[in-house]
Amino acid sequence: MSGLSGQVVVEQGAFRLDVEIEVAAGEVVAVLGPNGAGKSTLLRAVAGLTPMTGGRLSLGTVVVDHPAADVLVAPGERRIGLVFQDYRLFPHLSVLDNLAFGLRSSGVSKAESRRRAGVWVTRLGLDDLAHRKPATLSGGQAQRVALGRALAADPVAMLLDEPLAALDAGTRLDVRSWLREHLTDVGGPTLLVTHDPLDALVLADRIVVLEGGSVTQQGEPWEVARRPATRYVARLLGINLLPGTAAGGEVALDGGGALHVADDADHHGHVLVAVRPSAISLHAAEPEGSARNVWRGVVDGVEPIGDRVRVTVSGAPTVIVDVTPGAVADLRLTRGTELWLSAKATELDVYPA
Amino acid sequence: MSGLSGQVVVEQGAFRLDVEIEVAAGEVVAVLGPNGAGKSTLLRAVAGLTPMTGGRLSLGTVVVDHPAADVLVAPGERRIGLVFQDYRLFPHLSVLDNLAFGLRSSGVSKAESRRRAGVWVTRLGLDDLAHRKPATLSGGQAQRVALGRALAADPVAMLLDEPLAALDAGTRLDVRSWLREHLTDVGGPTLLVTHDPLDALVLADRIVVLEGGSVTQQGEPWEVARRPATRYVARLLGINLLPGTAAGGEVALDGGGALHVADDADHHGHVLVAVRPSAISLHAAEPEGSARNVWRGVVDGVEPIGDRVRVTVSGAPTVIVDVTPGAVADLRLTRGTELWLSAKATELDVYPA
Amino acid sequence: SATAPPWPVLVPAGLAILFLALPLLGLLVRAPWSRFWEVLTSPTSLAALRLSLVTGLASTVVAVLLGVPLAWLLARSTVPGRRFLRALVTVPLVLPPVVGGIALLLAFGRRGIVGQPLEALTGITLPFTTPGVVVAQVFVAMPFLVITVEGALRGLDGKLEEAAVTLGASRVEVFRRVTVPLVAPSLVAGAVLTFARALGEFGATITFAGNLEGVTQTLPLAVYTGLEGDPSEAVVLSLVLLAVSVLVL
Amino acid sequence: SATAPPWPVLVPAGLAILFLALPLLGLLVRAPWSRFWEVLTSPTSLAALRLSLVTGLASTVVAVLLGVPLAWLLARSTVPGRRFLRALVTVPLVLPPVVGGIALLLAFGRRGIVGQPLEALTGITLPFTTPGVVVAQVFVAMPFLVITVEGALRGLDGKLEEAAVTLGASRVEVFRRVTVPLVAPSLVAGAVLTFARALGEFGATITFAGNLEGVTQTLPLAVYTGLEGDPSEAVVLSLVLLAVSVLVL
Repeated sequence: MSGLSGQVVVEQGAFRLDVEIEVAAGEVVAVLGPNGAGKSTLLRAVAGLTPMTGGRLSLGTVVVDHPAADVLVAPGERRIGLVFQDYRLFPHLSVLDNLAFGLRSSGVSKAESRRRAGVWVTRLGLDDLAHRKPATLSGGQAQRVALGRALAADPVAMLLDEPLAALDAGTRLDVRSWLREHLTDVGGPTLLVTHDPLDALVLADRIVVLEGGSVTQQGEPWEVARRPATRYVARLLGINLLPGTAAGGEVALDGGGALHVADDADHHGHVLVAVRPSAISLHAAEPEGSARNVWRGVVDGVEPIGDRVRVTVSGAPTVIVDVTPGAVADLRLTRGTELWLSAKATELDVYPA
Repeated sequence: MSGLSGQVVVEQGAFRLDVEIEVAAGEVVAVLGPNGAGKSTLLRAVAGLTPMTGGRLSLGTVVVDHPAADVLVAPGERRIGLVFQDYRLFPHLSVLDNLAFGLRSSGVSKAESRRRAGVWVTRLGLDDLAHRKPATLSGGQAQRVALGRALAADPVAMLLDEPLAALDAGTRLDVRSWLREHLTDVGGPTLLVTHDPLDALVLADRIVVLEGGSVTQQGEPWEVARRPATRYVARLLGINLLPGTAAGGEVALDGGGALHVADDADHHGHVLVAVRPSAISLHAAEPEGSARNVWRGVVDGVEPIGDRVRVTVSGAPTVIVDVTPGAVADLRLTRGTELWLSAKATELDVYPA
Repeated sequence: SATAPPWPVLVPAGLAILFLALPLLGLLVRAPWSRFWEVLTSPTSLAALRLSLVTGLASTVVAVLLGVPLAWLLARSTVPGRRFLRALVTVPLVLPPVVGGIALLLAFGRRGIVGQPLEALTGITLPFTTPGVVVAQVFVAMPFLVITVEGALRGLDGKLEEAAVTLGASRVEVFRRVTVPLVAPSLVAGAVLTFARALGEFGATITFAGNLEGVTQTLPLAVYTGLEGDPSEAVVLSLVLLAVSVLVL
Repeated sequence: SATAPPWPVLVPAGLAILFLALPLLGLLVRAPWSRFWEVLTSPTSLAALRLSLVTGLASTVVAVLLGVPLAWLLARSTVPGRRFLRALVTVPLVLPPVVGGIALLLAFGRRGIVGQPLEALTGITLPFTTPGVVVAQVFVAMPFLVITVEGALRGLDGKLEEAAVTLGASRVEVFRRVTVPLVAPSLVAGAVLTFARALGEFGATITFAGNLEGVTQTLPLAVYTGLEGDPSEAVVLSLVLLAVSVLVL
């Protein structure tokens, strides 16, 4: 098995997708991005469902799409397994026959393809479901069958299009663990499209962030999680990202205000400052203490996030702050409440933009 | 204006609602509870839409429902304003005529009721909407009109049935602030039913927790938020609540395991220990340090909650822990991961059960 | 999924379109446009137009008076056997109208299970009379009204009425100021549908009420009769009915 | 919102129920049950039964052959004027069948815009022939098939076909192993509806094809004719048609 590599260019009206992609055999790359970033278009282009308008894409040593040279391998001949968000199981076929569909299509006899599909049924732990129709499956079961169907066709690469998006929270958890276990069954490159950062963090070896048709950040999961490069990633991870200019232990923020930073490293020029919302404190009066960064603000929004309450506070800088429900009750936080904010210099993460 | 008081008993099949209720004039009481706890039944009983099967309810000095004495005042004669979750605006009437509906029903002439409704339109800041039909309003606008319609009928008490539940997150914020401002226009008692703790924390003077037809906790918002008395409230606020038996600075937990507590107060007998999920740390190896409570666990679930990731860890005790996405990537947290937990004794809140 | 259709689809689909379009085109092309007004105002045509209008309106009124309470019963009450009643209402929709006519004869004909005692007691007979036309039309068209209004009443589900009650409105006020205005659009739609179906009624009418000019010869019957007498009359009256159909669409 | 209905609702609703139920009851009570088999196997009845069966099946086959491609065109392609085409398909649903018959005469009759050249070129005429009965039935009943199948094709929306392609299936395999099995249930339902509507067809048939025993006298026409000759025949054949209607429900 060998990797997936090349440059994918798709132009659709005013939208232009232009992505350099490189996925090694056995590697799982997550493509993370907002709706409309071109994630699905990228996947469809790799699968061959949407022809590329430029660039050149290779699967191993075979060029599968190269508009300039008029090369375009049909989707059915690429042997790329595709797992759809909405499962797309064949409702008139049993689970076993769904798994056998790919083999049947490649000319294997009915009996033999069923036998081989049966091996996959066992390997994926779907034995109890083998003779059921898709309509009787739960979402989680259906998505596992859908992955099995793609795997049973013996693909050279796997593409997963938001495989967990249609599942409820509890099921998502199960299927994510299951996926983590069985994505290793794919010998070839795997591309996983998602807008859920947790999918990317847990399942991928590498994360590619796609925004507006272009890659805006890529790296290993921990790297992306700690040091978001764009506003989108920061918001997705719920981190305050403040761009500014560093000089002499202080960062003058582009949006107004300044922050003392304690980093030993000497930062100069354009930097990004990442601050976790729980690293900022709120006070009814001006706080006295060790925090070196203190500023005033006005509450703009209050929303519950699990056991915390997320408060948006306008000021210089404007930040989101996570507090306990008790603090909401004490400070009677609602839109328009005026208060003080503080953040320790040691809680700020500073890195070059 | 005077208060709402009495005992509300409604039996519906196997379900029995039995609640002592006491709301002073001008006071806002939030009834917080899970689906099926009887919140809406309580509201409908107070409004007179569902007759009580027992107890006795007074509105000021008037007894409005007393089955034993065969007293039942019809809903239309109680002059209680009701705001429904689904707005229930009259689609064939303009906003102004919706607001005038209650006055018209009490015999005020068309012109005069419109004039008086116009006063409310201005007071509630709905001038731009006065001549529009409900179908053209957004959810937030509709709910503001619904409150206005109830207020314009000059009610002696107000009941709000999950007034924010049908709104999207952004709108909920606006309407919540707006409600906080205008609930003061109600001179009489106000009862607010909700399953969103934030509504209760921000809008209410007092919170009543209703579970399975009975009151399980009541108190001021900060009190309920800090020291949940039941598993439901704790889960709602995302706090670990561990019941146990205290003796000599240690609590033997009912569910297995024990915790050192640092509280100066000498606890004895049955107690509850509240631990915030962010007060617990996860470690790949046994931690060395100041935390006095250290135990082993296995990851059972991983879910994103805003900027944090909520990890359920089975052990003694089983707890939920909030960590950063970075930690998820570092520890490669997924179902089945074995790890160590630690919690400082000072982070535990202990109080009598 | 939108693709240019291949010829094995295009050819039969084109034939189907031609087959459905040509008759309507024929009606428009072969109509005696120059004599249109003259034919339309001939005594036979006028009698049929007048009779169709009168019976159609009468049928609609009867269908509203009987059908709205039935719709209410189906939508709002807990009467036993509602499933059976709903099936009963839909039978006339799928029953061939001629069979409906026979059934009406066996019930309300001079020897019918109701018609016989009716005539014996009051001397009233329905078949081959103008009221008989109305009976046939109501039987065939009322289900449209019942089903439309029932749907509207179900959609109403009592929540707005409840809101009105909490605002102090009495039962009568709730009905007058909330229920009626809300159901009105569906009632009108159902009545229009009923009127259109009554206007087009042929099989049940000719079977139960016969084809007597000025008494039971409604527009469709006049069209059928016109074929043997004055074909241009049939075409002109057909156009009138086509226009009504297209308007209802 | 479920309450016991007051009498101003119960009385008219009860009348409506009686009015709809009595005719069906009359049909069942007055049927000559003792002579049922004898009447059903009389030459006239048998001829009508056989003719209805043959023309009904033929109409269904024609409707499927022409209607499925049309449904495909409406559901899947980007042909201009699709809204107009869809309206064209629904017109026969609301058009009085007698008017449909007149329109068919003006198109396919001996002097029709297509029928005249057709006879001149090939000597073939349609009116008053058994194929003419099929033409009338197809015109009236095909829309049911088109609308049912179009709905199914829209529901299909190409996603499953796309999944099959990524699994390596060829265009022919996708059609045979995915598209056809998925549309089959709706196609059967549409065909049953079409067959039932064709069986009950009266107005268009009597207008376009006339009422010739053994040639164009289908069941509903035999019921109508039986009224003047042998009423028990009309009742027996009506019961056959009622049974078909109830089965389709």
